[in-house]
Amino acid sequence: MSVTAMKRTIALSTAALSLLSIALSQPALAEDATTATVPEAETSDVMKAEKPQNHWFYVNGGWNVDGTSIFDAKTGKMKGMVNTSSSADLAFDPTGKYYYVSETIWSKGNRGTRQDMVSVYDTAEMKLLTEIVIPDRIIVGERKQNFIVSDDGKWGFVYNLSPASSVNIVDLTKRKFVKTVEVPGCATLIPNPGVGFSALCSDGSMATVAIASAKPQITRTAPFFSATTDPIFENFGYDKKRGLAVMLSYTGLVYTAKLGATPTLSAPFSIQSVAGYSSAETKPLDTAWYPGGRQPSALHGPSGHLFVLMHLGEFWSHKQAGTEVWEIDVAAKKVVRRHVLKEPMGHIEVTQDAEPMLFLNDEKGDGVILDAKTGEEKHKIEHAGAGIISVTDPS
Amino acid sequence: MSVTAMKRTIALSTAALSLLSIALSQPALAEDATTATVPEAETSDVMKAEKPQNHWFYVNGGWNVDGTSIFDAKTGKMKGMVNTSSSADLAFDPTGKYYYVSETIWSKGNRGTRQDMVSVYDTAEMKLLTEIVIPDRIIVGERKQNFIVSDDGKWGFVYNLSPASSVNIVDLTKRKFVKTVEVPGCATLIPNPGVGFSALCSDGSMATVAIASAKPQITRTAPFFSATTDPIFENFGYDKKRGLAVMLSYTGLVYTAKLGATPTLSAPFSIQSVAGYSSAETKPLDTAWYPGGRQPSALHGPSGHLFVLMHLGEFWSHKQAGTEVWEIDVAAKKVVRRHVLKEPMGHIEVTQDAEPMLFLNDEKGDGVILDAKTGEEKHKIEHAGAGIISVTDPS
Amino acid sequence: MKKFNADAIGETLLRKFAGRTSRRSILAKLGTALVAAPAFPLLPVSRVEAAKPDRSPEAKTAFAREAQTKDDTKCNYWRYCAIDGSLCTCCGGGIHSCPAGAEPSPVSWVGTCINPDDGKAYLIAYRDCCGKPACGQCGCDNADRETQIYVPQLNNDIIWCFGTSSMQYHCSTAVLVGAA
Amino acid sequence: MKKFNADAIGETLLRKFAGRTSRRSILAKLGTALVAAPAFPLLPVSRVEAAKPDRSPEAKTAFAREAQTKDDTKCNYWRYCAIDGSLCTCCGGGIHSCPAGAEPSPVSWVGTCINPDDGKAYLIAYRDCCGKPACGQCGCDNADRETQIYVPQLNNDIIWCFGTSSMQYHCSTAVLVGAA
Repeated sequence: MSVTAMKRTIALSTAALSLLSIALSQPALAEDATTATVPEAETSDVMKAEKPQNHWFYVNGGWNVDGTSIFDAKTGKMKGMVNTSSSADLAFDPTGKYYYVSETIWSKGNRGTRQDMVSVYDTAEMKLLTEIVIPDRIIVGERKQNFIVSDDGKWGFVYNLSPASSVNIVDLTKRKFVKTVEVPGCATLIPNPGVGFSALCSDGSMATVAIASAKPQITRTAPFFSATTDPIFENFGYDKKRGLAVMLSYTGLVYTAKLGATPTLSAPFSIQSVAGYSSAETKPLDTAWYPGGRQPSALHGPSGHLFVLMHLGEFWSHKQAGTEVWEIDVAAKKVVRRHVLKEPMGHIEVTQDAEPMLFLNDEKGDGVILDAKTGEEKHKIEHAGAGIISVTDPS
Repeated sequence: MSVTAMKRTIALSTAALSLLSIALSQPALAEDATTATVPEAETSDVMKAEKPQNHWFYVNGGWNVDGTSIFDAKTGKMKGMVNTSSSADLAFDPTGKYYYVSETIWSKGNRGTRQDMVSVYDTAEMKLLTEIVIPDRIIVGERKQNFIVSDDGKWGFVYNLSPASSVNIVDLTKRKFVKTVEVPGCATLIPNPGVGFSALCSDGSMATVAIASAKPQITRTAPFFSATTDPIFENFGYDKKRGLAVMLSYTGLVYTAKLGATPTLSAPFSIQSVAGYSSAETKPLDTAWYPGGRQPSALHGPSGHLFVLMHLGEFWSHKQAGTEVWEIDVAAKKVVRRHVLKEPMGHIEVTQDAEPMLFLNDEKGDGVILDAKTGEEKHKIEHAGAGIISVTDPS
Repeated sequence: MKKFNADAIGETLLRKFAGRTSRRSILAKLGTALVAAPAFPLLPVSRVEAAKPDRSPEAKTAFAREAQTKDDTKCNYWRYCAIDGSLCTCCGGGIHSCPAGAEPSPVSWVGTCINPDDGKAYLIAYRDCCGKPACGQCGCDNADRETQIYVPQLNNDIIWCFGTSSMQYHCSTAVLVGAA
Repeated sequence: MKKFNADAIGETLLRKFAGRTSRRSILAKLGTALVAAPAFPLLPVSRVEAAKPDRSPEAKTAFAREAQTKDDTKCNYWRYCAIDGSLCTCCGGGIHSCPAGAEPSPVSWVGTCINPDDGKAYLIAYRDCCGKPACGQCGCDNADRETQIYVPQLNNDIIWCFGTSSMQYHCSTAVLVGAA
């Protein structure tokens, strides 16, 4: 093979190129590079990400899958990915500057040293800024209630079970772990603006933890639900503007809690009864439309409408995928619309803008984006992710 | 709730139990445990694994999936799992005492410190015995040729590309890394008993590395194939007893190499021509039965029969899944049988015992076990794994 | 109707500990307990309390109606009324045995399942086997009386690998604890 | 017939380095090169050699016959004749751009693909974007003139993430290098 041919072949091999680019610093090889260059050649670069948009969905890959994919509700296109490791929990900086990932990583994957942290990424470059070391966290995934950020963006609350229940409080401004608060028998972290956080407890009460004082104060409401006969799905809806938590029980009872130092609970109503059915029962051999799935409902804050995945079944089918979406006006206690789904879906989320869009995905990880008002399918996304879905809340 | 009821509920909660087992060391709670015990209660234990059997298949989970599942060809049942991380390479101690896993793990999963090692597991308890640190290794997966163990079990050879080609030599008796040998332009490690290892090279030759001397000697055969026009699949067959490597090219040419200080290559023959077709071509617009898949062929040592995944197509379809299995008597240059597959399959492996069984899997990770002699389907295994398949070689 | 009621106890018990034991030392102790006692301590049960309650509701769930006692590699095996995960019986393990190389968690979630042969209710401890990659075989997700994380011992989503050397989830067993 | 022949060079080039540079320092240098020159150096090409050879064989492969130049989010886009992986164009990146947070590898494998609009052959560098979990969208596996690891720059299975801070594979780009 001739020397020119030789050169050409070098030119043709980018593996060689990389070596060549080193070669340039190697006198003995320098002359190899003294030939003309191809003008039309492109150079590799890296995209910048837009600021998080309120019409974006964040779809976790699901059990044992790394990464949370970002999809634009308008185009159905993937906008990027947040580096979430297996069973990590994702939360957002309300100003849109940061992604917070609460995660547990072993130094050797399936073995080695356990490392618990809140990893901080900037939303523009999507680069890791820092890792805030925390003492511990629950490993479960499929939840948004185990890692929440206060409305003002100052505090991160990380739920922990080891196997006692506690919450790790993280100062997101100083980017350091502050303290751990024991919350015996409680879980499901709910933001409680100006106070700290609230949580649901095994005795059927709502606990509220005021974090201002050096020794956080825990107060509890009177029990208002049964944690074992008709549990409330952890997957609550949160209306930031009104400071409301909207909760749904296995039988389809909707509870709302006005948050504050002492949260006040509304009397629940049955979504089946407001849909014209008799209310669903906890007893066996009773068939009804039940809420179900791993993320069974989503609240659209601005309208106060709750979107619920419903299926026909019997009690204790609370993980079953939904065949319909019921849109419920919580304040008016009315079922506004029912959308029949093409495929049963296990997760549902809704954007918080004026033109709400729904994202639903199934166990295989295929997703659909529906117009929340008409139920019309706008986009179908294969391999979108089989896990929990999140949206940012600009309100 | 009454104290007895209280006790009972404690008894009913195993989460509580664990705390109780601690409680026993807590005077204040000790009396809680002074009640009778349930005789029929079972205790948790851990199974022991059998010694690796020559009718077992080791099926890697595939791209980005941890773990290599062990399936018994006779029962189709899963026998256990080897802890292989993503893109790890698995090899066997010929005496059946150890599993060797060549793997690369970052200290923080998707970031942190890179750690390259050969992890050693005992086959009975399947516990990690030690990690042999190595300087580097290629990350590609889907190969058995990047990590091989010498027939006597003394040496491990780990292929590396960074991006220069080299081989890390590991002393498996002393369990330490010994040295790195540069093998410029070569890959595909082939055991070469008593010598060291051989490899296929980009100039179409076979290189042989003698490891005895302090400075390993590299010799090369004359070029016998074209690495770019009609490449030989890395997935070669190795007949331990005869010291033969059986190799297959994209067009279906079978080469055999008698290993030794200077390997001798046989003249190739076309599996299509011995099947009665005209031999397949490298030129476009020529349709033929071509070998293909990610693990396109498997050699049954005792009989010298090669099982090849074949599909109808054109050249450069070498990754396409096979719709038939051709059984070829390499010495006699004959096609013994052709089995039509129910589903196209991308990987094939065969047990090395007297009653050979085939394991095939597809991209979705579903597997089938066929009787190699009749092609009869013996077992179907869903989610068996989508990756490379290995067997132990007792010969 | 007498029913399994775990509302308060998680709380009560944990409260007892909150005062005197940090979560870390609980974990540490769990670790020790595990090493010290591979045979898990049996459960204390008051005989009086063991008197048969009415189990007809539990016996009538969709799961209970279909449950069988012959094949423990199927999702409808009676003990699996509240299991979520891969059955260890399909992974080279057994109904109460982890596959080789995996480590049983000393803690677990529980279920109360009806054995169709005698119609009786039994307490089942679903003990995760940890420290190996996901088995992937025989994935089941039954949820009779399964609740949310605020009653952790009745939630089957949690990775129940506490006090094990790794929390990597491999598969789940269904250990018979006794009459419920 | 003139055809892309890379048999020997990998070897020759690497031999040149084997003597004077350890693999480690090559990697180190790659790292530096990457940091120092985010805009990758253009390829030296001898004009004489750029004279058009007969590309009819490449133009007649199954891939080439179906290739299109309009949609770079489809597996049959002309530049993807030898790509294996997720298309960065479907992952929030572009044809030669990594999605935010991912890092392009300074090294890559290459393909020679025919542009159906002008029938000419172009050299494409398939540069992996690294350091993020697998994108998972638009998985393609085309293999025109793709060979085995003993010709690494023509093999599309290798994780081409050298000199990047992490070798975690996210997606692949198809960078136009020039006329082939």
